[in-house]
Amino acid sequence: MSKALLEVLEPFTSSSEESDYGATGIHRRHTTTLDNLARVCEAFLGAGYIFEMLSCIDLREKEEIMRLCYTFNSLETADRHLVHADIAGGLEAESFEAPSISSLARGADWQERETFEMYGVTFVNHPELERLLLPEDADFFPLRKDFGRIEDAEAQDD
Amino acid sequence: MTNAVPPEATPGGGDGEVYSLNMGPQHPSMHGVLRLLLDLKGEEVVKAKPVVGYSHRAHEKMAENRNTLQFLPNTSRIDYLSGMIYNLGYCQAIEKILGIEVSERAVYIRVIANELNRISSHLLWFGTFLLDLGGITPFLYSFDDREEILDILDQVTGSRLTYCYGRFGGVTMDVDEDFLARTTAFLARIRERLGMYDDLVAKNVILRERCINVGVISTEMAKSYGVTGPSLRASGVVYDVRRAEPYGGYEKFDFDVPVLHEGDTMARFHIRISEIEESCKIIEQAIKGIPEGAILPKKMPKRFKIPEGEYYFAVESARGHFGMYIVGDGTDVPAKLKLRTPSFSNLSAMPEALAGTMLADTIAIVGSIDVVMPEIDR
Amino acid sequence: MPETLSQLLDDSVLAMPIAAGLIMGALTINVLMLVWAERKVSAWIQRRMGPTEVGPFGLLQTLADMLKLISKQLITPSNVDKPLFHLAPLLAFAPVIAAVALMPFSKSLILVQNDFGLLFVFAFGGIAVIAIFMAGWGSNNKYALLGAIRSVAQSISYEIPLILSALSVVLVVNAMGFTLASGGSIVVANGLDLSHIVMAQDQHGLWFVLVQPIAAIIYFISALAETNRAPFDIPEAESELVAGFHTEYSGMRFSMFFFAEYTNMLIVSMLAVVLFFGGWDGPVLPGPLWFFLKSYMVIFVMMWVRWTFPRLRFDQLMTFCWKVMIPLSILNLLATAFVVAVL
Amino acid sequence: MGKVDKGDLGRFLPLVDRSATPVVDPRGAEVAADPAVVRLAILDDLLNMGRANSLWPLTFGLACCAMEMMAAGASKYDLDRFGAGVFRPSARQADVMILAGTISKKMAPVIRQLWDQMPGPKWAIAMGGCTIDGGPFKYPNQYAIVEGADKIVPVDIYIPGCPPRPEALIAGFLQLKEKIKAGRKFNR
Repeated sequence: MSKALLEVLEPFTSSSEESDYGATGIHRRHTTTLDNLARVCEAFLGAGYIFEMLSCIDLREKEEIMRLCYTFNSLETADRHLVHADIAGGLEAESFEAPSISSLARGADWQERETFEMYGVTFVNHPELERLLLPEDADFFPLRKDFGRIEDAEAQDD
Repeated sequence: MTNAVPPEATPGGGDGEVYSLNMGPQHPSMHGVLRLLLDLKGEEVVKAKPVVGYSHRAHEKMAENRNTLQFLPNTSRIDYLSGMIYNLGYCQAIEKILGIEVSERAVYIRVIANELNRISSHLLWFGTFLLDLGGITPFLYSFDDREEILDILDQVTGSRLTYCYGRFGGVTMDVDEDFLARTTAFLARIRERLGMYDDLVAKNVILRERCINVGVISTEMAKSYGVTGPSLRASGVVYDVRRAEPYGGYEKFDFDVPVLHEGDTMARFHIRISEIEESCKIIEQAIKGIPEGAILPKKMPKRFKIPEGEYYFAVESARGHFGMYIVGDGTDVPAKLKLRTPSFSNLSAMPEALAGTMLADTIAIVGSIDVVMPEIDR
Repeated sequence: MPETLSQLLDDSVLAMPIAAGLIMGALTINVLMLVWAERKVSAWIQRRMGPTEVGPFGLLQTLADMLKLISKQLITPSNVDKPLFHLAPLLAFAPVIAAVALMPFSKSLILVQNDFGLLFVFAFGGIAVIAIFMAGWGSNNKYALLGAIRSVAQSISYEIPLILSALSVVLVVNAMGFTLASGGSIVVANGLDLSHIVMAQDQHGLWFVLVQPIAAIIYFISALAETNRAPFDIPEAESELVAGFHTEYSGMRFSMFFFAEYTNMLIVSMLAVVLFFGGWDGPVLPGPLWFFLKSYMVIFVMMWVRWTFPRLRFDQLMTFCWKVMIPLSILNLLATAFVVAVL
Repeated sequence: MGKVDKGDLGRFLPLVDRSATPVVDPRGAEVAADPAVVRLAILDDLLNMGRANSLWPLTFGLACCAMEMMAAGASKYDLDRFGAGVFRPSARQADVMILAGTISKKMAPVIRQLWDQMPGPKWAIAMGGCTIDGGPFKYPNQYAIVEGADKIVPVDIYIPGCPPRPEALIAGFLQLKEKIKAGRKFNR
């Protein structure tokens, strides 16, 4: 982790803390806003990091947010950075929007499509945001926490 | 699905020269259920669009509904060709989170099992890749060798393909002298056969014509798409999770990370063949150094509760960087398990790599990056 | 009542159906055996057993396959061009039978004696291309069409070196001449007559593979391409085009293509034997036996090649034909003509 | 054959339209006395022998089981011994559909279409737990897979296992052979 990168990141992140690599596999965690996401991504890619993974956590029930999690890693020395960006919205929220970074890291293209179909997060300016894994006529977001609860299914079976 | 033409693939724009071709999901060289929508101009590919999801099995949702132990058998079915690596990788991730110590003997057994699995995966790739190029016999030869590995692993794990050999803290069954002797014998056999493969296949004029300078993935492109594994190493980047973030005792072993800079199909071919050799080297060292001892800790917790927090652990599968992003909430059911699978990223680079190639090359290129569909669809 | 086969064949009314029936029967058995042989040869190359369960050594395996294919449902997809779709298998099937009738199995056993047999064999070979294109076009399937387009381009291109290499043999035959057994006079040989080609080799005790080695190699490679065999099997390239031009064909129609393919193999092998390996010429054993023995040896080599090599790409195939095979065969023809003229 | 409704997979069941082509059993009680029918029955047996010994599978793998299917076709197990080693890539030329692997809801209409493309008489082998009832991927509220191949195509042989070993697949083929030779009529 170079100091220069941290300095570049500093204005765009609201928090940045070390993480125990041995136990978590992550070197550093950052929190940013949706507006600054592209800048953060640019900073990492500019420093020679690659975009590794995009995921999402459904925290609508507890914290009224949908949390996007990006990891960036260096191919030369292992240096994994986890970046959080929260989208506000509770259980009743109709849409979740986030900026697309697929123009910066082309690998994000499919991962954003997957997040879109699994969580219903719309990525603005994505070249072709359509369903990836599910049938084209699927109308649900399977990885949202309120979809397909086992308790619901068992209740139905009874 | 031989004659189904999807409505969205009908050529537009009034350019009568471009027509569309639907390949898959049932097509002999689509490695299962990949579907490619190709816009062709004669035999030249103008645009390629992969359609995936035909073997989506909701692994990630299942992980949120099952506890850590219940999810264990799922892992080897995500990528059935390197099931051992996935299975043991998942075990290692949970062990690191919970701080469970793995005995030295189990570590060595895991390394042997991992590398045998990697060799078998590469052998299968070798066979199917040549099948894609029209050579049928190499496929059966490589399966012959692969069967040896499956037999050896069958002996200790009880299964041929979808292993569930790992347990949190070790492995289920101990290996015996017979296993080690058979593995040693296999190493001698595969080294001899690799020479033959090289003579018969890599030096074949037709194969060289078909592979050299075909489907070049540049270093920049590979990095941008997050391509990993042999495909990345064929594009000139030294990146191997076993070396970059040593896990499961790999730091103890001496092996090279083969790298080529051409980035073409032939380079990917050679990288995999040299990786088989490197795996042989690792197994040899592991057999030599395997200590006596227990394979599982004496006392184990009944439930494996994941403390609150976020974790990311990666292993090097036969196809590249397999990452598990786990979010714990204090219970033994993870709040989130994201599987970052290598073929997913590797395949996402295909539209760019395929544009402008010939139809026959399309098959060769998709074959050369070694996709396993359930791993992409999860 | 005529006693012998030749007497039967002299009867102009009976000759046609009997000859056709004989050839059909023989060819069917031949195809059954060839498919069995192909599976056994491939099994041998691939360290397998091949068919073993049906009959001794699995000999009846292909008979079972045939029975099944006969009784299979004949599907005509709804969007096909029906006349073309139905006619194509027959058109692929018929000329190969006609071509076999021209072959000189021995000095006397020639079903149809023709002064221009060689030309006729090539002409019948040319019809197969039309059949394949009809099948591909009529199927209304893109894989079939692609296969047909490839096949037409390939067949037409490789016919040129094929015929040029045969022509150099014709030149040699014309120059050499041979003595007729009865008269003892040297006759001017007709190189286009298949039996003359063999007689010339027979009498001079010289197989033309030694006189024309380059032509023999060119002929063999072009023959592989003509019969759509690996490494030139791109019209039905399984890993690319599913099944190529016969993707939409099922049951008996499919087996007609199969029949045509394997009989084509036999024809090009027989022609190779006639042109380069001395036809029926051989010690001890009777002529026809030698003829078939040699033909099956050539077929064996073709199978061997198929199960050994990967497939070429389409453009490489065409480049190879137009930039290597055709110039080489023209040079060979010119050199032969020069030598013949000077001597 | 009926039109496949992609949305509701539960409706696949009645798609096996048994009313379309009525079959008259040549050895049925009232016609068995006719000598011509008896002769036909011998022919029928002969054809069934041919069909039983020449089962060409469709080159079609869905997931893990496909690897074992390939292994069964490879040198060590060699399905070709039983005449079942000719994997045909085109559905038009195949006799057996080996459903090897999990059937996702996205794949189900495709499988149905392939099945309809195959010429009769045709058979289906459900290989592995997923094609029997969803196997390891069956859990309450599973949204992605079809739990059982028999919801899409009529299955003749079920082979349990995850995945079944190649020997099991061969055993399945032998069972199917017996089934065909027994002369049962399959109305497809």
